[in-house]
Amino acid sequence: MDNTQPQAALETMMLIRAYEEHNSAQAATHQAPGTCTAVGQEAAAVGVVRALRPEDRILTNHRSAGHLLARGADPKRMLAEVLGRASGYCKGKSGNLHIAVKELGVVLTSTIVGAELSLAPGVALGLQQQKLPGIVACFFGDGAASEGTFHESLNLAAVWRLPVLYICENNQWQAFVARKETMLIDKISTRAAAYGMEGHTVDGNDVEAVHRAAIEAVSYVRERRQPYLLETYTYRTRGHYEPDDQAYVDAAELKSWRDRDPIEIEKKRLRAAGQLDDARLAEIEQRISGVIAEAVEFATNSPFPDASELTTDLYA
Amino acid sequence: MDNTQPQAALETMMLIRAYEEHNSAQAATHQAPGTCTAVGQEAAAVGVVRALRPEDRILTNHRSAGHLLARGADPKRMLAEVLGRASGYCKGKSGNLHIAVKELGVVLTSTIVGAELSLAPGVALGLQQQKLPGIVACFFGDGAASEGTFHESLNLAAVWRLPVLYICENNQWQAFVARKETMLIDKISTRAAAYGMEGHTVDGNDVEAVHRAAIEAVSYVRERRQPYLLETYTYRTRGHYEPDDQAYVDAAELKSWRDRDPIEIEKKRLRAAGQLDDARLAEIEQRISGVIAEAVEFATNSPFPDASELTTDLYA
Amino acid sequence: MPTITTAEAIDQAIAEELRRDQRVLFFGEGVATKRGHLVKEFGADRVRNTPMAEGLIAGTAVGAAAMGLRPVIDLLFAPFLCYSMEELINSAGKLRYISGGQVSFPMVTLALTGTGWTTGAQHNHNLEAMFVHAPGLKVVMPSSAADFKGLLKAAIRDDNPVMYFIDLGLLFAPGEVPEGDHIVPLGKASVRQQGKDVSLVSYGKTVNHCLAAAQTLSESGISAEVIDLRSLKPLDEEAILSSVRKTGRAVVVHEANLTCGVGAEVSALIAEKAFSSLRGPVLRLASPDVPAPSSWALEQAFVPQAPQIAEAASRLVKGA
Amino acid sequence: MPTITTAEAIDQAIAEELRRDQRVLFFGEGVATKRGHLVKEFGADRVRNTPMAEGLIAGTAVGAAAMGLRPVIDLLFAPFLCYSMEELINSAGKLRYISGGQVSFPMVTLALTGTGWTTGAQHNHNLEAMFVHAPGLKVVMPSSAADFKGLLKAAIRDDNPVMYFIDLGLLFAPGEVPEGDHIVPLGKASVRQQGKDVSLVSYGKTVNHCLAAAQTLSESGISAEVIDLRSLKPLDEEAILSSVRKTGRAVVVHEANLTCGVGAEVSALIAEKAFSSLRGPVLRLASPDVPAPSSWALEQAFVPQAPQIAEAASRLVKGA
Ligand SMILES: Cc1ncc(C[n+]2csc(CCOP(=O)(O)OP(=O)(O)O)c2C)c(N)n1
Ligand SMILES: Cc1ncc(C[n+]2csc(CCOP(=O)(O)OP(=O)(O)O)c2C)c(N)n1
Ligand SMILES: [Mg+2]
Ligand SMILES: [Mg+2]
Repeated sequence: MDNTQPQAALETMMLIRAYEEHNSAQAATHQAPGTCTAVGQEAAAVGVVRALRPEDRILTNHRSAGHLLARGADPKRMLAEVLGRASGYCKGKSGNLHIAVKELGVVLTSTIVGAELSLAPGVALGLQQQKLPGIVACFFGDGAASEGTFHESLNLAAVWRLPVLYICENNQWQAFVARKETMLIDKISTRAAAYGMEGHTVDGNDVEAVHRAAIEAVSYVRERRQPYLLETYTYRTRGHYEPDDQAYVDAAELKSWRDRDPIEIEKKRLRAAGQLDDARLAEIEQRISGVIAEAVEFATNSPFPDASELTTDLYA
Repeated sequence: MDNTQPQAALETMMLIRAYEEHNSAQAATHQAPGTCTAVGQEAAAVGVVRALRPEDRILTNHRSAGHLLARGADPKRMLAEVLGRASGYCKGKSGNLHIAVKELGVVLTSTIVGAELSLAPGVALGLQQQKLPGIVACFFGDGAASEGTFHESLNLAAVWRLPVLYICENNQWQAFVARKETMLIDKISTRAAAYGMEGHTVDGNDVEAVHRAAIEAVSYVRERRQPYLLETYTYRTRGHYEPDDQAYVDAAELKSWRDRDPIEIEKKRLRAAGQLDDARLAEIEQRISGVIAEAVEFATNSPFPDASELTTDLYA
Repeated sequence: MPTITTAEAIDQAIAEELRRDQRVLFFGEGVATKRGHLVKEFGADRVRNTPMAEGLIAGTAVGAAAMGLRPVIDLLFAPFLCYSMEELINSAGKLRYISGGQVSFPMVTLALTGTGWTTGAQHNHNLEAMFVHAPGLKVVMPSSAADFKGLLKAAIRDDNPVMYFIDLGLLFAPGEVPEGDHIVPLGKASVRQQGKDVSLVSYGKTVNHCLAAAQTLSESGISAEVIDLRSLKPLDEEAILSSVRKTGRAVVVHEANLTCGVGAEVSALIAEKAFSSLRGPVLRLASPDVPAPSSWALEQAFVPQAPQIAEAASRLVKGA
Repeated sequence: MPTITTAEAIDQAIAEELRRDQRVLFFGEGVATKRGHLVKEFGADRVRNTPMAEGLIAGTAVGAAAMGLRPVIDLLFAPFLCYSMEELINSAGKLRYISGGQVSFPMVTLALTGTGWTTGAQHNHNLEAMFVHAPGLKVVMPSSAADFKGLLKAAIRDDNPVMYFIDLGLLFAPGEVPEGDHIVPLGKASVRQQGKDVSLVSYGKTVNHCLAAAQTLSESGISAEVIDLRSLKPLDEEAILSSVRKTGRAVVVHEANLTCGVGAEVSALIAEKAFSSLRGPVLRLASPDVPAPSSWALEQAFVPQAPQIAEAASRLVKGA
């Protein structure tokens, strides 16, 4: 996949979708452990990650597949991790909830909501003190924005002028709780002012808009060496965790957001610009099926870790 | 002391000052355990507490003497607590750092910075659910405003419409750290907006200005049953903890604030208004010396708790 | 007696106590969404969703309890309790004592933990011993549907902060639960099986592993007594000691990490107070001192299983 | 050997390690103010004040450690660690394991605790056992100036997260400290006094109480061995067991609350692995399961003192 082509972002979004739908289907029939998907949020992940450089670090969380795949993680080793196999990125010790891939700069992944926020300033301090290039992209949800660590993190990053790009993926849900139940404000980026920080909200379902905003935000952080809060306003169109019947979701609201599916928006735009046609799409789809099939093949044929692995990787 | 007289606020401030200076002197010669004083901040305490009603609840912290005395706590039992005597408000189990006086509505006192913030919404929920009158006045420092629990507390109080008056005593110090080292903003009240809450900053060294602002804020919370953030902008003119040589304090800054001593400001105003003269002042001073002497007498003659008290008051 | 699952037992207990006592209220992340029937019956002010803020959820319970309410909070998975330690340990556990008894904190904190769902170490961490060590709290961790119900009702009626741990491996396990106002007092262990050669002392899902081990042992002529602690604080010292005084041997079993776990306390208790009855060392079986792994294969290896328990007990009885 | 206080030993250790290794940095609330000489020598970017945010201070150390720095953080008083449990337990303790060994966390967390300053339960809470129980961490709690220095230097050089507890009652106690690069390895106990009739096992200030008790005991012809654990995790099992195998008797002493304290672990270890050498029950002396009171009178009653230790040991030796 050539990252510079206009179709590359679309293809990555479609890969993420396919990967997550595979996992969802498996979970529905209890052939795989449940996972948290970010279906409907692909533009938010892809638009930002594509704006980063190899030397940048990424912190993500329980809903990480989009960030990982956009960063170029290998679906084979991701799926192997989901299935608890020794060939997974974390040797099966993580499972799907906290996959770290240090070689890609995805250096620490925690499933404790807010932990990415608590860790980001330290990672950025590591860059700052050692005069390393790069910035830290810290992805977190609207739920995490209510945790105390959000406050502590943004404040310290502001005071210490740490190069952290905070990306709040405001997907309107916090597991089974609607965001509106948890705060009086609508845009989380308005909280940046409390720390003397700048912030901005972008339509998270438009991958090109996200990408443009991310490029600006990234260069702000990279050049000024100070933090910035970017909010991608989007929607989680599947449940919190697979399987989830979404009985608690307002049907009209869900429909209105499904109608703004980021993949469909981008397809339409590329078609209108003459950069996509049925043949090209079929080609992409076929490539993606191949990748998924290969990942499934690899993961399901990988062995489970040996019981002796139980006590390894504890101390350095 | 007649609470409605214009001199009452002054007298309370002077009592607080005398009480704290007594404790400081004792600590300097190691005749008593060290305490945290709020010398220079008396107006902030007195102006707010005088705006409360008996049915209101107060949450305070390690720097509580001003709040307690303004609320009418007995200096005898306060001092006995400081000295670890059985006759103290908490039977000597607290010592000076977390004196609670339930009968005065000072229902929970914690010396963990931020704990007053974590407890306030629950106390207010107790009022709300049981349809009790009153509001919760939650006193905390500028340091506490950096703790995550500040964020969690204000957000919940806003969302659940809890009757909490948050009073941030911005005294420019957080133990040995200057406030400016810990945040880029100057006024903590600006953080209210992050929660869809209203906030306001008042000159914390002018007891009448504080009182007026507090009356407004209290009635806002009382009538609308929703929280409000009031910041009293002031200065801690003694050290963090007695004894403390304040070697780390900028001398010019300290002097500029000592020149705005809240007690002197109020004395001058009352004199100008013809409500205070030397005779009246001498009378007040004499009354206060009597109160302190009586407290010292009571406390130092009180027995220590019996060793059998070690294991009481654990479970209800 | 009707047979219901642990999940149902918990739900019944909460509903019954909400019904019985106006002061009871229930909140947490998703509580109102997931238990719509409780919102319907008791109203949105008594059954509430919260923002994501575990520290404040606990702090709010402490504050509300001080005002005479009886909050039950759901903090979801035990590792999330790490965000609430200040409020639980420094406030709920200490402020009554510090204030010289002026306040009390009738509140219950629910948390899931344990192997079974391959969720990994940030959803599965049996850290109950930390709360047992902290002063001023009570801690329960039942293993049968009846005890889940009865202990939760007792916890809600208790005037002190109670930590209520739910072994998620037992959540859908069925069990018979007495009808009516079924209460199991805090601080009482249960002798799940009588025996005379060795005492297997445990709590949570490993009680079942002990029962299975006892079965195996009985086939080779060893009579094992199985003690389910149920309450970890207060600990039923008498039940433990009288069992060991009878059998002279003890194997202490739990899923929590070995070092400084509740098993250490039980073993130390025996070594001090039943020493003269002991006919062999006090053995402990627990998970090794590592975080809980996710992979099913490792997750199973993490927990003491029945064969290991039987083997240890039989070694002990044979004096090998 | 020069005689310095614990406070000086700690300061020296930090200064020496900052000097030796560029990757070491030191931050916390007031650290830069209180240690201006370190700021002067090492610069404001390596010795920093922080906002009040204990959780984030710890999280920042974890993140920085993952990037190859070696942060030392001062969280002031141990109860404040309750704000940092998420970062210390779920991140520092688990993320190496969870990630399959991709990262490591060379970091040291300092915290004061213990009786002596009548500060009460929110400044004085010996909760070291919680960190001993949590997987992935190391825990030390020295009792002599030399060990304070040597263990802190070793902790800073260790590639894992180390909790370093300072008994505030010892902060101004003088002690001889070897000159030069004095290192005390983690995980090694120290036999502070040889003896043959009974082992007194302790750590922190109660080591001194044990030494005083040993003196009293020697006057009545009882020879007590005093073991200072120093490291609580890893625990020096061999040192404990070989002492008890020799003396046949153990009294375990600490200031932390009794239940599920480190003493429970030590006692359980002995009851399992030195059982056949035991000539009497394993005794524990610890504070009762209450928060630490403030009043001097109660604070002293809270801690096991030398006479109680001597009395327990002598009772044990006499088999009464
Ligand atoms: C501290 C903590 N509390 C609760 C959970 C359970 N949980 C997992 S994801 C989630 C919702 C998170 O919402 P948000 O931050 O908006 O992220 P999203 O899942 O929507 O991407 C919850 C409650 C958790 N993992 N960690
Ligand atoms: C959680 C916590 N961290 C640190 C301390 C130590 N400490 C006590 S008061 C204080 C400064 C508090 O500053 P601020 O909130 O501004 O209140 P002030 O003392 O200025 O009134 C500190 C650091 C504490 N008591 N609790
Ligand atoms: Mg969300
Ligand atoms: Mg302050």
